[in-house]
Amino acid sequence: MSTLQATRPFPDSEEMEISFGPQHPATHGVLRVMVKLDGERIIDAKPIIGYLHRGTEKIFERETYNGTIPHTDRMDYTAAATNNQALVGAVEKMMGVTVPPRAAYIRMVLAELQRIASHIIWLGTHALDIGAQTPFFYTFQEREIILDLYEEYCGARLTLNCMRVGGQPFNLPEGWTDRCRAFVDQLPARIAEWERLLTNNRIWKLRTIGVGVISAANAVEWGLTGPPLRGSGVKWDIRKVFPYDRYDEVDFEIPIGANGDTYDRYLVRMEEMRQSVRIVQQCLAKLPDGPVMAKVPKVIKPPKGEIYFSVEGPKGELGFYVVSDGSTNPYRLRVRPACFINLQVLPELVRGHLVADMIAVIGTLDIVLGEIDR
Amino acid sequence: MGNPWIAFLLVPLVKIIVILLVVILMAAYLSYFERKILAYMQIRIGPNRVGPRGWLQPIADALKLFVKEDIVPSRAEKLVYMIAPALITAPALVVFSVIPFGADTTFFGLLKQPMPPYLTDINIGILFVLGVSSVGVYGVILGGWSSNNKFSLMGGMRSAAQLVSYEVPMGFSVVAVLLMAGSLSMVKIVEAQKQAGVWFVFPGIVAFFIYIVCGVAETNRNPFDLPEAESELVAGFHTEYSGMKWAFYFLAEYANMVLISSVATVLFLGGWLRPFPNAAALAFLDVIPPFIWFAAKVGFFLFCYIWFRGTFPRYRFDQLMALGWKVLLPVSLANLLVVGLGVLLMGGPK
Amino acid sequence: MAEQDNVAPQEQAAPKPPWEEKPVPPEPRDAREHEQVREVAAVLPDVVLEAVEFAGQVTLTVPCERIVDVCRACKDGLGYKFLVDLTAVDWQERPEGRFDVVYWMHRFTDSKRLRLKARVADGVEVRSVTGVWKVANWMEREAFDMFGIYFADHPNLERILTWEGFNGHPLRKDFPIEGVDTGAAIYPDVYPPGGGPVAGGEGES
Amino acid sequence: MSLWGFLTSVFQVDLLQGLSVTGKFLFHRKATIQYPEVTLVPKDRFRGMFGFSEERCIVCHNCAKACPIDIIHIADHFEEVEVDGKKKKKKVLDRYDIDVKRCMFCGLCEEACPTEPVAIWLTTKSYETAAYERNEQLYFDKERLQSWEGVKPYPGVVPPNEGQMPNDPSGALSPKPEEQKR
Repeated sequence: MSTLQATRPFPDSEEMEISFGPQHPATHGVLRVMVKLDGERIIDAKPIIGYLHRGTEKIFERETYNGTIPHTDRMDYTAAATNNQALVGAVEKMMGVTVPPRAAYIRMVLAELQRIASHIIWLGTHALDIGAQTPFFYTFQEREIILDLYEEYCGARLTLNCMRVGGQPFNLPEGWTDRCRAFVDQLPARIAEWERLLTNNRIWKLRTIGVGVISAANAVEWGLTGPPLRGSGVKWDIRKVFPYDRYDEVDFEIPIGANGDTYDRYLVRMEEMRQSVRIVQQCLAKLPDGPVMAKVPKVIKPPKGEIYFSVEGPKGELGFYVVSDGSTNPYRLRVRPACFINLQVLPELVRGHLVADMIAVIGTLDIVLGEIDR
Repeated sequence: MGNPWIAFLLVPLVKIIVILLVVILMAAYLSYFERKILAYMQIRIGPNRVGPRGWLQPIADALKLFVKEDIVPSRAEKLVYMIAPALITAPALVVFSVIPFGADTTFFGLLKQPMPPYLTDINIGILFVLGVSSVGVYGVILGGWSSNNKFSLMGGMRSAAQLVSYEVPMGFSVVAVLLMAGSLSMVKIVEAQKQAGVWFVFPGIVAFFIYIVCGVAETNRNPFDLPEAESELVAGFHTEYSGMKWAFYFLAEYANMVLISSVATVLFLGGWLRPFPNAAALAFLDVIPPFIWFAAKVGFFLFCYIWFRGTFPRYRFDQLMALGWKVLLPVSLANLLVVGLGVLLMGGPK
Repeated sequence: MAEQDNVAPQEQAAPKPPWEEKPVPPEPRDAREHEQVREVAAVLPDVVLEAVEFAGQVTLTVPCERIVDVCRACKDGLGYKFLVDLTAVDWQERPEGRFDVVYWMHRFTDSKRLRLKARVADGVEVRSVTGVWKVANWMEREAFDMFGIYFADHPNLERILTWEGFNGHPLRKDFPIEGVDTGAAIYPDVYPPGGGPVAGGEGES
Repeated sequence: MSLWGFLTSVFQVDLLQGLSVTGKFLFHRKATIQYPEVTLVPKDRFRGMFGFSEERCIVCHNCAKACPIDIIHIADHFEEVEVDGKKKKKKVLDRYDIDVKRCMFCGLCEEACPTEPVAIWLTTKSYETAAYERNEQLYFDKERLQSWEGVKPYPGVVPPNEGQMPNDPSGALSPKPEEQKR
């Protein structure tokens, strides 16, 4: 399978430079990769980003703390809930707020549903990149149910704005938990169906095994987080290392891969969806009664100081570094974007591979340009 | 058929027109059925707005493509760019002249004496099919090259390598049938299956599967659709084509699908014959006209094409080559040997 | 579930749960005696200019010119193998250097994190830590792009989110949020320098 | 490779598995919603087009302050009104404009509204806000905010009326509107 180790280019070959993107069907938005090719073999690849740069970090500086939350929705727009969670977690830590248990559990449910939704998008588009069209539609049908649940909870489907500093803005609507439970209970069967389409498929295996291999040491060196890191066999998950909300009260496994290739990252994400289902089931079973909002002042005014708070987003460690000067607006609000840092490793992963592998690797890194460019 | 001129000119002319129309319409409606079946597999509905249940969608598409602006990239090699779509479409249509769609028929008593419903039966029919259809690759290569687009060029190069590689095992799998039939004529091959009393798919099961795989690869269909892999090469060799020129590529692709399915039907599924053509117990199946049998078998293949497209991921280029040269070629050669030995032991071709 | 909004009546004597109290923000503390700081001081005694602990996170201010030494010592000697984040903060009026370059490291063995800070004056180069952690490459490019901090020895110090020829560094406090005339050299042959498309403009047909 | 593995490989079990899944879905119920004929009803908390009630508004500017992108423009002046024979100063709304084309429907304005029931809300279940001209047609002043002229309300949803609860878009809990707008 790995017959594609980089070999010396033919002595009289001519290099060809191709600009993949920013308008290209498989670059997940507006990523542009300048690829130097020898025939179909990639000699070098250079990602060029910034086409979606909106200056989110600058905008943060003029917003109140609650006003920044809608802006975080638009970073990793496939995982708005985890973005919210990271931001409000940072501000809460800074203010010393303890979130009521019910709110914390609701947050975990929302975040895990969001992780499932994000992985569903990843699976659909990744399969589409590798040429299998159909999983896209099967997966998106399930995602639709998740979006319906979000719509019912907070009124929006994509840009949720569903958390506030101090807790949750709304309580769960009536019957929501039942519908959510019904969804997560049937999801493992759906996941098994998707796996029947792909996991054992020889073409899928040929296309993913041994493609984009990165060793554990290298993955740490390149700062990978999330499934790309775990696919290389590093058992590391913010939910376990620095448990936030009430993740220390639920039981789940961290799936890890062995070879650090595209196939392992695929397996890791599939298993992560099952673990998220487990977490949601436990959260719904344990969901305590009580208020959903802590007693926080109406005007959020954290003390002078700086804090870094991160959550395990679907794409990797999503951190917010908040510097406060004691006013109602953040002095500096830095996002540690998981996709931005994961994308950096792309040239390493694709060097010596074929063009088709680069598409597979871009898919397996699961990038969202909204977060990369911010 | 009194006047020989009628037999010589008019009848073939009518047949040509009918076959061309049928093939083009089939190609158009194949696109409709592909979209529909694919949509159904993907829990969608598919085209359903133009006409009842979307039946007029292919017509609407064709009209749209006719009136669309025809864009020629300013730095394209203009002449080649113009010729390339014709180069791929013409062979795809010409080949249908030798496909036997059915047994001699009077068209439900319309004619006084039975007439073959195909254009001609030449004694090297299958050779003609293989030869002419492989000309089509020039259309792909030239189209990719002349567009002056790197994606197109890569698509064209991929296509050239792919088509040439898969002709070889395909040829060998066809030879296995020829050994059994003892003739190159398409009609004779069908008749040999009638004499043998069994479709050649049973003795030639390995050749059949090799032919199917190669056929899918020859028509650039999923999972071998590398020349136009949209996630890698945008649209491959026809990235720069638009309007009617693009429609020609499209037509050729679907005509080729019909062609590969027709040839598979003739070679392996007994053409217009019913299952077990000599078994008296199944004689009630004879009420179904031969060309319906033919159409049904072709339809089955076409459905499989669409089914594959809906299910499989895409091979990578080197894996495609490895599959062709390292798996299919040795297997087809070994199969040839086995079939040859079998034919020899059974006393030679009928 | 609406009735769950109201908390069940509680015993008067029972202490209020923390979410009913007024939140008590954490206080910054001097952390010179903190274990993580002492570790660093043991290796490089003279680099700790200032050490603050805030909400359990230790921040170490080190001299800007020693940053690569400190980072290398942290990575190789103290096991901070993972650079989580690298960014900068603009303190426009601060006399001892306008920018903070912030390094945020993680150690896998005991899951401890440490923040390094280097104060940099405007226009002064910081030495790049790309030789220590490869991941720093794009983060430093971003800090350069957004703040105009130059990183010496960086393999490829280009703008990353804005385009080449962008006029200004957006995250500096003196960069107006409404934007500036960027002098975009997007199409140098179409637009003269400084005459690029203006935000909100109609564009050129 | 084990014998079993070899056999499954030769007989293409992996590929047949995939084919069986797509084959099964061929007869599955289709998920498509034929949009203009069939419309999905948004959930009760759905954040859609604005509703605004001038009577409820106390001109506190909280919504404008809460708006992260400052698209609510409010102007007011004081007027002397007589209440129970006493002269009182009262804030009167001159202008209440929302630049809907820039709105990101976060709902923070509704949360900030101190009146009960709220004077500005997004739970109108109306999402068909497309317009041909965004500067004119998607800039709403207070009259249009109360009548939604130019924006097609969701069919079956009446524009908000006096006394209507924000989460009651169908108007079942509130007095029937006299005239149903479009």
